[in-house]
Amino acid sequence: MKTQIKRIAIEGNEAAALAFKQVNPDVVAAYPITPSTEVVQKFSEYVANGEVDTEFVPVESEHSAMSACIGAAAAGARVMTATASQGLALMWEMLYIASALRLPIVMSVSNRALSAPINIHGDHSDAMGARDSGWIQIFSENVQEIYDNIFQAVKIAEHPDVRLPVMVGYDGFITSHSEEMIEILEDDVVRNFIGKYKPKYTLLDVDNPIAVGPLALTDSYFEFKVAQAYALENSLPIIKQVGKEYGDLTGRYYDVIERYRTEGAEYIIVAMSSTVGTAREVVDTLREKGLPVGLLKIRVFRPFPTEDIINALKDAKVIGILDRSMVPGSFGGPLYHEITSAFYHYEKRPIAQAYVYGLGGRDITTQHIEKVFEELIDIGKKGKPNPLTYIGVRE
Amino acid sequence: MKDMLEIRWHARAGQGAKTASYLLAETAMEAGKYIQAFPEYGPERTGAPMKAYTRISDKPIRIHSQIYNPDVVVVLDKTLIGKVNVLEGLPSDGIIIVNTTQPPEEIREQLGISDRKIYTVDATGIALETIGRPIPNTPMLGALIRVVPIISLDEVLNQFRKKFEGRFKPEVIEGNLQAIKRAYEEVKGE
Amino acid sequence: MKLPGWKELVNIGPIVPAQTSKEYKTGDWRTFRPEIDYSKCTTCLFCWLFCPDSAVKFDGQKVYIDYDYCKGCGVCAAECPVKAITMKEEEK
Amino acid sequence: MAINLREIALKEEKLVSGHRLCAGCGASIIVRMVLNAIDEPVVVANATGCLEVATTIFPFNAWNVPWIHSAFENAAATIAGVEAAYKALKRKGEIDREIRFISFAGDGGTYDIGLQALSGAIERGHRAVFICYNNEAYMNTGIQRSGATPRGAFTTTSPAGKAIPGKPQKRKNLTEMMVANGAKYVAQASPSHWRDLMEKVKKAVNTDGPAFLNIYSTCPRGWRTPDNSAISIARLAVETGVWPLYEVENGKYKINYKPPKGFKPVEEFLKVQGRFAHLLKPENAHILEEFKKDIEEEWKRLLSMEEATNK
Repeated sequence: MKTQIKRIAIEGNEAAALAFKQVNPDVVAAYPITPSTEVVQKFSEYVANGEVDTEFVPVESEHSAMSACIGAAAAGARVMTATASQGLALMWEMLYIASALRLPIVMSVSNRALSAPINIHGDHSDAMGARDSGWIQIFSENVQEIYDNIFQAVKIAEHPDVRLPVMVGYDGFITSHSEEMIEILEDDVVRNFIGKYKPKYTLLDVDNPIAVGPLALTDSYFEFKVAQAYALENSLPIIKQVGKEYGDLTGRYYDVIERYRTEGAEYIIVAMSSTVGTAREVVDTLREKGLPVGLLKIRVFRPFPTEDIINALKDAKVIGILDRSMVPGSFGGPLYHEITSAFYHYEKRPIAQAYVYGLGGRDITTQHIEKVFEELIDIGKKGKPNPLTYIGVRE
Repeated sequence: MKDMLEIRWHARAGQGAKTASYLLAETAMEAGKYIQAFPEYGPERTGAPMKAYTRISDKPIRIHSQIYNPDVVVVLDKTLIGKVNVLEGLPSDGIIIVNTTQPPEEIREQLGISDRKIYTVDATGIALETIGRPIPNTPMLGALIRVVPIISLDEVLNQFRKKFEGRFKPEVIEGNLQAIKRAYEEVKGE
Repeated sequence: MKLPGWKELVNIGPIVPAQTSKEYKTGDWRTFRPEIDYSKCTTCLFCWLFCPDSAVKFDGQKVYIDYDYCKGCGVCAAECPVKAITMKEEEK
Repeated sequence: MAINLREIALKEEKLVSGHRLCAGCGASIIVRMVLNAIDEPVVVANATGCLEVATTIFPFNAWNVPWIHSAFENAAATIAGVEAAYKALKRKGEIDREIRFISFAGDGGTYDIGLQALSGAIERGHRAVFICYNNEAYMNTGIQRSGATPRGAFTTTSPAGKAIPGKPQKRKNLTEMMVANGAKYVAQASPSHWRDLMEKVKKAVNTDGPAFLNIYSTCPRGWRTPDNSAISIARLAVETGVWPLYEVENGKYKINYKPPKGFKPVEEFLKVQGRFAHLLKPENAHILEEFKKDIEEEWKRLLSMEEATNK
């Protein structure tokens, strides 16, 4: 079923807020932080104007934001929040608790660099700091994807076989403050898609009291963590299924990865979020020139879609993995580590080149990406990769 | 012309360049184009030099880097010339539109260039007369669509009304519409 | 109580139904044992009120000690206004 | 609002046996009193601490009310979230019961690490009762000083050394901070004065807005006192003026206990506790003097506040 298409021009954060509004969650507990502030701001307007039924809790910190989300979700409410950077870092403790308590909280994250030095611009350091927190992590290439991913996040999070929190990331300022055209859905279409939330348990069922978050000692902590890890891993097919259902509804299909012109590609760049769009331009240009280049977009970083990625890259000669965050003291970014580890047991694997780029919002241009492809071609000839390479940094 | 029109707006924070860049994008979208608009963000406050960008295309816009080689530069505040390199990356056939009472020839002299097309309009004067406040963004938008006819004057006027109806008082909206129209008519090229 | 394996926990987080602690008998923590002299007891219920372990019970007529859980702290004896409770050493 | 123990004692226990708090713990006595005083169903949020750890060791749960623990510093924010969910779901007609919300935190989770979340929750006006069971140190981690530890007291991070005999600073006046923070009902209570405590709980849950209770909670292990002393020491704290019982309702102060014959000498309170043993030595007489001065000043302040707000 295709619904009537309505197009609007909207900034990334406002698109997130609009999606929140259409979800009409029971509780939003949030604290403003650049470059995510407009999500909370815009949502407060919806609350003030009576356009949502949400109980909005304007907390005094991000730590309390996630704490209140946890309390509300454990009470059986549909819960959403938004943050970025230092805010996500301040939530760190609670992120682990939200996922371990199996609470389907949905959070938009306008990805931003971490201090110090303080910087308000886009990179993935915040999200990568939270990569082991047990949340599902989805990254959005553009404003349309922010909007689309939030609805899917709600459906994925609340799926009875998942029941895990989801963070929807997008690049701070680059996407959060960029006005683009998106297609939006009618409210009832959204509500039909996400359905009514049926919590498995609730603190408000006072006739059947439960304790949420007991102490688990050496005899049981391990079992809880393995169960949680399994649930996260197991969410991968559900994320795909929801992406397909969303595609059937809107014509915009989503998978955990996206291959862009990888057929016959010998040189492939792997990237996430807004850089993917810029890279598409370069791939098109180089393909026109007859160069066998392609692009792999990682949309879902957690759970890590290992098999999908291997299948997409195994026939390439050289891959360039672009990380917008660093792992200081190591030899590549997080994406590089995971992809190269994933290939460890495969005889047939591409040469992998590690790149770190765009920290603190440093722009990445088509020229940068063209240069990466040139290097990948060189590496192919050489037969071995260069050391970790920083793109666009002054020496 | 290439597939995509890229515009850079120069102004001081508070002069409405972001609004103008968005309004242009939104109007173009209504006219069936693909769009992208974004300001350059920093910690600067009111009065600081700032930039905003607009991309307009017949095809989906996928690129997310900043604009380095704009087709058009719009300068909302003439006093920025000499302090900010408004010509940066503007190719030899590029267009520059300046808010000033001076004729284009004088601006050319000041910029010290022989190529590129130069247009001027007294956007601040128009704004003062029509809106009653020295906000040059909407008249500059009027001048821009005259110089680069990507969208029609009527489309801009309609979009302005649509965007701000209910948010601004009717006389403010009317003033802005007048400002757009007057700048559209009064912009001068060499 | 049998502890679950991880497969049993895949669809449920760390959640426990109410009152399961009753299966954990804390009575063996006790070295002194409170005994009630009913000839003195006025059923004022202070022993019930002040018991940290909910181990003093009231059946509507009289109070009694649930030795499955009483840890032998002696608060009940200390607070009994008529000294009807005495603490006696447990014989092991 | 009469409290009838016979009626209450026949009701179902809300904190049942089998928890693993120390023998003679003051905290569980307080929790029982609090929950027994409330007629409506309640949901409890619990900060990390002795109470939390010892009552819910998986798969055992001593609570007979819905209960949540998430972390140390955020019981107030957590219960705020629960209360927000309740309001939203009630508005949407998903729930029609009257439910009350309580957070329990120790003095660490209230005076110190939990202060920000508590202050925020009270400022936002959540309808919940925020309770501090105050045993005047971080007992769960092994008796470290907190902002609630009284002057001169021994803790493992304010040991009674030769150079510095116990904690040099007086405790912060959190109860007053909560008044200033705008809690609609604020009270100090002690389980020794159980009727007063239970009446305060009833007032607190019936307050249409945030309420704060600071309840004195003996810790036999941390205070170096006998296992049977939880109530008797709390009583001494009240009778010596160490822990004044008072409440602040709509800005009006009311002192709930004024000793008819004046306060007992504070030495009676100190001498039964190992944590204060060094204060009674001649070389520490100056600290004892300061300890007494702290008490006198607070009492004078309360009397003047009572007078000023009841004119």
